[in-house]
Amino acid sequence: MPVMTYRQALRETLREELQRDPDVLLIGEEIGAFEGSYKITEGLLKEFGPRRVRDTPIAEEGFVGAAIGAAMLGLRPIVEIMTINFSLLALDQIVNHAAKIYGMFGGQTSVPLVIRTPGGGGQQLGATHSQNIELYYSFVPGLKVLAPSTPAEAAAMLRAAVRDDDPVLLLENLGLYNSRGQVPDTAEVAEIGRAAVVRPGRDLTLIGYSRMVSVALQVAERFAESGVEIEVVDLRSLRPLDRATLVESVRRTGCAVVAEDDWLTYGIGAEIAATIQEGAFDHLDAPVRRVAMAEVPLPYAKPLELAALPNVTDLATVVEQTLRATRRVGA
Amino acid sequence: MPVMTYRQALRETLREELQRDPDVLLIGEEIGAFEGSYKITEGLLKEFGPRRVRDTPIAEEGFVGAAIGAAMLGLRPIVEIMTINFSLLALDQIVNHAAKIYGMFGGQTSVPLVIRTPGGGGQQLGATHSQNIELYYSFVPGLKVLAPSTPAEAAAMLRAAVRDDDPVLLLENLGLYNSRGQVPDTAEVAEIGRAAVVRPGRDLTLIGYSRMVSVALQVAERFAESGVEIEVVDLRSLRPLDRATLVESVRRTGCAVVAEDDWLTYGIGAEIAATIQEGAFDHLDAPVRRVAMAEVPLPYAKPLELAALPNVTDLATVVEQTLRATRRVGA
Amino acid sequence: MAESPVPGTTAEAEPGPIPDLPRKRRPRSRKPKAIDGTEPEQLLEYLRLMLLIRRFEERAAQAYTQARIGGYCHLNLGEEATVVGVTQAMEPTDYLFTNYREHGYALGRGIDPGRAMAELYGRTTGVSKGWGGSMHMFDAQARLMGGYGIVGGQLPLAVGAALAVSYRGSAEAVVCHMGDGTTNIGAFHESLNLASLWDLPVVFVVVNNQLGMGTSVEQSCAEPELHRRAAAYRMAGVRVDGTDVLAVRDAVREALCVARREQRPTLVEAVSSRLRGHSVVDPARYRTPQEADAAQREDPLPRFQHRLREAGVLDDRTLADLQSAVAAEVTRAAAFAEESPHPQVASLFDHTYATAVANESRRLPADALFDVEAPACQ
Amino acid sequence: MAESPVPGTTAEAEPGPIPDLPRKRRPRSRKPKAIDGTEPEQLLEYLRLMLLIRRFEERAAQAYTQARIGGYCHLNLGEEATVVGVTQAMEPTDYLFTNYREHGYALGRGIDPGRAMAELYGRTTGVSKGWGGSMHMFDAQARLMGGYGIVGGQLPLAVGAALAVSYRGSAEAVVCHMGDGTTNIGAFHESLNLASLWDLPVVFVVVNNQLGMGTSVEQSCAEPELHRRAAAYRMAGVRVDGTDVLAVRDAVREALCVARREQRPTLVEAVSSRLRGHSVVDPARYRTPQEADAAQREDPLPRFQHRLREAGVLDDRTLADLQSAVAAEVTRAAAFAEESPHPQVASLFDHTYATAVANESRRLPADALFDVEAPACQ
Ligand SMILES: Cc1ncc(C[n+]2csc(CCOP(=O)(O)OP(=O)(O)O)c2C)c(N)n1
Ligand SMILES: Cc1ncc(C[n+]2csc(CCOP(=O)(O)OP(=O)(O)O)c2C)c(N)n1
Ligand SMILES: [Mg+2]
Ligand SMILES: [Mg+2]
Repeated sequence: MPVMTYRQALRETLREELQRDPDVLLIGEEIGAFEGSYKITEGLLKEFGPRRVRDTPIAEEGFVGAAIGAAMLGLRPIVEIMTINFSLLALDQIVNHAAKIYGMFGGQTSVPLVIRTPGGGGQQLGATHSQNIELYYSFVPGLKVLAPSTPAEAAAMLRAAVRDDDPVLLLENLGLYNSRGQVPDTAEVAEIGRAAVVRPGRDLTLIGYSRMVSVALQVAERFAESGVEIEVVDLRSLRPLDRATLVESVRRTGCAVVAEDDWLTYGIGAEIAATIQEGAFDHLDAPVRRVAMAEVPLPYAKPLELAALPNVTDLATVVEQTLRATRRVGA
Repeated sequence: MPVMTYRQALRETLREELQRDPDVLLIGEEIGAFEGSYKITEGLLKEFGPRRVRDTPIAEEGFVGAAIGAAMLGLRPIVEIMTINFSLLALDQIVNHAAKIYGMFGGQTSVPLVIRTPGGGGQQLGATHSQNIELYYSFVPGLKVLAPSTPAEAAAMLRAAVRDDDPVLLLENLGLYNSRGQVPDTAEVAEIGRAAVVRPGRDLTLIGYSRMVSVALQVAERFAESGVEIEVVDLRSLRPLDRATLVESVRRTGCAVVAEDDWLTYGIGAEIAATIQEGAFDHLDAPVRRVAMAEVPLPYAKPLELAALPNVTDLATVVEQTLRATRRVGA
Repeated sequence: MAESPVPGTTAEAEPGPIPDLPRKRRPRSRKPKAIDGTEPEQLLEYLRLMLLIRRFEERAAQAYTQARIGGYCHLNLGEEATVVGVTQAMEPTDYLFTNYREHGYALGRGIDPGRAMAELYGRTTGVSKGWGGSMHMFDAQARLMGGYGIVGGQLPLAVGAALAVSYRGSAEAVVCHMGDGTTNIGAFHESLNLASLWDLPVVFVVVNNQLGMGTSVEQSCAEPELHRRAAAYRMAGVRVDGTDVLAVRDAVREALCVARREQRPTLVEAVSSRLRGHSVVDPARYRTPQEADAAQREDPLPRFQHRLREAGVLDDRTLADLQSAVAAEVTRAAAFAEESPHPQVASLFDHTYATAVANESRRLPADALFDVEAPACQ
Repeated sequence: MAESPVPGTTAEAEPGPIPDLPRKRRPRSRKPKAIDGTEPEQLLEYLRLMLLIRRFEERAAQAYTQARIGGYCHLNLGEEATVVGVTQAMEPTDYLFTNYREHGYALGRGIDPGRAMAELYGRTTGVSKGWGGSMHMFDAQARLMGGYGIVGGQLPLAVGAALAVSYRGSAEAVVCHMGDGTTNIGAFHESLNLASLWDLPVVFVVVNNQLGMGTSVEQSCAEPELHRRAAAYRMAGVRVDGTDVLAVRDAVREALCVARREQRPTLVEAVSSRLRGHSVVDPARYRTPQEADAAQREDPLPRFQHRLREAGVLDDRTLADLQSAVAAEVTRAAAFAEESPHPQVASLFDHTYATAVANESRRLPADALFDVEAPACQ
């Protein structure tokens, strides 16, 4: 069980997939000579050459669309979009083409495509470079959206994505690239469409995905010191969404808090809360609360950015308030 | 109080705004010689000439961006995007530019821009031309999103949008263009950020926007025959979202159903349900249910399209089930 | 394949003689001649295809007016020579990406008119099983890689298909059809740049019918000689008379040769005229009667018939035979469509994903997230 | 303004003499001469601005390394001649749109270096009040219409600004700066087409520093002579030596003239070299030592100094004075930035909307939708 970073887990898995399947190729801006804006593809051009690791011009719509077209002919491209913010330029190709081609043509051709792209704020990159817009993909039937929270998940989900015959968006996170964790050397393939209880507990269900899972685990840790047992659920798959796991947990704990890095109104957490109130209505002892980014174009200045982004303290506060609302901790 | 169609209400208001303010101009594909793909701009090129009514090449990103730039210099462009599906090609300009420019530059320049665009399915236009993706705009701080459900609202909201200094998306609907209604000749200006109770009732709150408001009203009518009084709330403004009006209604009725034309998972209704369970938790007698489009790339064939889109019967069924869950009608 | 030698010399600038259908029967003695090396049988086959497309489209317009066809319906009327020239230049193994104006291309690729018509009718026997409709025909076997309704959307896809061909080193090539208005959208630029940069075997065919919907090419393209836009990518660009089936075929064939042999893309601009409105519902009021007349004069069908008669390839009898054959074929196609089954509602969730995974949504609008009566989610 | 007469004749193809900084003091007798009609004072002012930008950027790099600056930080090192040439060709009433590599443009537009540096530090005294950072400087008064971080995003905006100018019939013009890699994105194509089609007073300036991040212009542009891309829009395109401040100024001035007089856009390509990595954190390992050396040889500062010395405009003393003046200015700027206040958290919701409306969200991450303790929403 080697310990490695999220970045390394992605890189090693890319390497393995390139070795395993000659139809796999990497496409993206600056993934070759520059070795990736976030160095995920370091060394891969050298190892596999420009046929398999293809640098592109700055043309998100063009190269994402080209990857879709190549996938229609049976290649299995893995595209890197430098950050999810730039994916807006390719959205038409992803939503109106990749997601539609299988259905619109009556199931005659699939699109075995992987799009890897990081979200994340907190790096003082300003309003246009700090968005968390996985919602735009999670909303769309025909796409699958995975959000790994650990190096092991990153590897297993990337593997699953490459082997799946549908377009899969793999949501990475700038704030996780340097995070470390054990990665089994058994080449696990994740199951798409499944959430996971990553820490069991009986007092409250704390739900997150991607970076917020680690924040949630910290909060759970903190509450454990005072004997409160928080169950942490990692959504893992934003589409399909595993409602059963969520609801089953809340039926046991009786209350839930959602942690998300995107904006609150219409964010991912809205669906989670809506799902829980429908599926665990009779079991809920308090409303489902959401902790999310303040609804502003994210400012550059550090104090403002810090105030706008959800952190451990915010989450702990809302967990505390929710527990109090259930009357399980004293008011 | 003249009676006119939604289309006429929009056209008359465009004409009035062009007359009222020399800084207003119309920009879009085929709005001039062709008089608009849906004939909203019929006659306006003839009346105002090509300086005020500007046909564009097929270049959504380019002409929407140009409208943003012109707005930065103080013009008040009203852009037509032929259908909301094509707006994906302009999304970067709308989300990363129009919505960010005011904040990102510290409030130095505003973007007084209106984008008019219809959503809507049900016309057998197939998977790429039948989407309801107002979510993509409603999610974004810095934008305002209005969804008129009647000719009178269309006129009043368009007026409000033109006079507002921020980028406003006016969501029209293919299925409403021919709908008729009274439009006051007093040039009402809608209040942005307010929902409205469009039919009062005490038994259940039925929430919709755009086309679904008329579906909701039909359902309310139907239940009224058997003495069930349904309150219908028209969201009107998807961003900002008027939570208070929603929650106040549900606190009175004790239950709610949301009707939406978009996909269910992560759709607009998710936020409505999430809001209600948080704001009316102690008043809810049944879970908030949502009636929405089936989560598929919308097929062309009529029977499939009909099955996928929510209709009066679907909504009535869910209202019935919800009432039953509250034990207000017999099981 | 180089740039057209005399830029600016265009089909529409030099209209050919207006071909009246000859009333008198020509002397039967003349021996049928090949034209530019194309044998009579081949020429008649081109004519047959053009007539078939004409008839098919007229029938589609009629069915649309009768509400047998829904959605939008865009016809190839006036573009038959281009459609046939393009499709007949291709090898069966080549791939074709088109836009929403693609019925003719489907027929040109040899797809049964019944299956094409059934798609318009939204039946399970349609090329796309009724899921696509008029704008979205696809046939894996015919390598018709789809009609696409988003203007420009097919271009990056075609580039990707060519990338796959190049990646595998196979001898196929890709043809990507688009309209004149499409050359103004970003995807055009990004795609042509990629194709040239990566030396891909793809031919971009621009059908310049001189109109977007109602906007003229001069009102939308700062460089209305569209073949010249290829130069921005160091790509060859040629302009041909889109009403001349042989000219189109030759230009596309040559470009396909270059694609296969040199792995270089080409832009072929075929200039023609749209005989009717943008789609069936469009009365085209933005056109002056003069413009509409001019378009009629560009009709490729009488032109080609005239040419074949001149060459002794066609006489009244042959023409009548061809016409009644295609009429019968289209009637059969419509009957087939009419009799074919509608898709079952139970199939609604069949084509969301190719690989089934856990927790896919298969919910109809009134379905609850969880079982309503007995809430249990496991 | 026409296409450059001999296409292919480019600045980098004919590198000028490698200017060693002269060690020996020149005889002081020579009378300072104007160069190409530009007076000595003006020439020295250009040099001062170039030195100021150089020094400012070096200081920014240092502050970034010390974590006083966050986010990304892209410098104009090596592009000073272009920056000064572009900005000094403009009238104060002209509008400038740039990308994220815009510190120099801010200084060139006369913005106080203290306010520019304060923006990098994220302080309220910054040009964008600390909301924009390095990539997003804006100053309404200087008509610096913004640095933009999305590649190509500024182009449609600049077209729109030019549309507003044209709509009003005023005498202003718009300059839109971008990098070489930016010419491959769809927005470039759509914008240039619109600008030409609509006869707008805008000058597109492409700073061809021959690299995107690590990708060369040849690897990303199928037509790497970028000025030629203008032809696809019947727009004039010129290429100039971007290390020659006078050549850049003259080309942009001429283009601005055409914009104002003829209401026609122009594409100006200025070829130069990036002295360091793409941004401060980039060690530029993808460059061979030879390439890095070549870039250093293209450094516009020694070149211009050499030229001014040759013309008798500059001597060691003057240079030393200029250098210490700009050093002092930059030191002052950094001190000003350092001492300026951080924005208050209370201001977080100040700039979401220009027109206040009901129900705007002003919620911090831990805030409930409704009052938690006493749920009442009215
Ligand atoms: C991105 C996008 N914008 C707008 C439309 C609406 N639209 C459909 S066809 C068309 C005109 C296309 O003109 P052209 O490319 O010349 O093709 P033609 O229809 O003449 O064959 C337009 C504007 C669309 N389908 N997609
Ligand atoms: C749409 C988009 N794609 C990718 C990026 C990431 N990116 C930032 S700068 C850059 C290179 C730009 O190169 P060029 O246009 O030559 O400008 P330069 O940085 O050389 O001045 C890239 C790819 C981005 N900011 N926006
Ligand atoms: Mg056309
Ligand atoms: Mg560059």
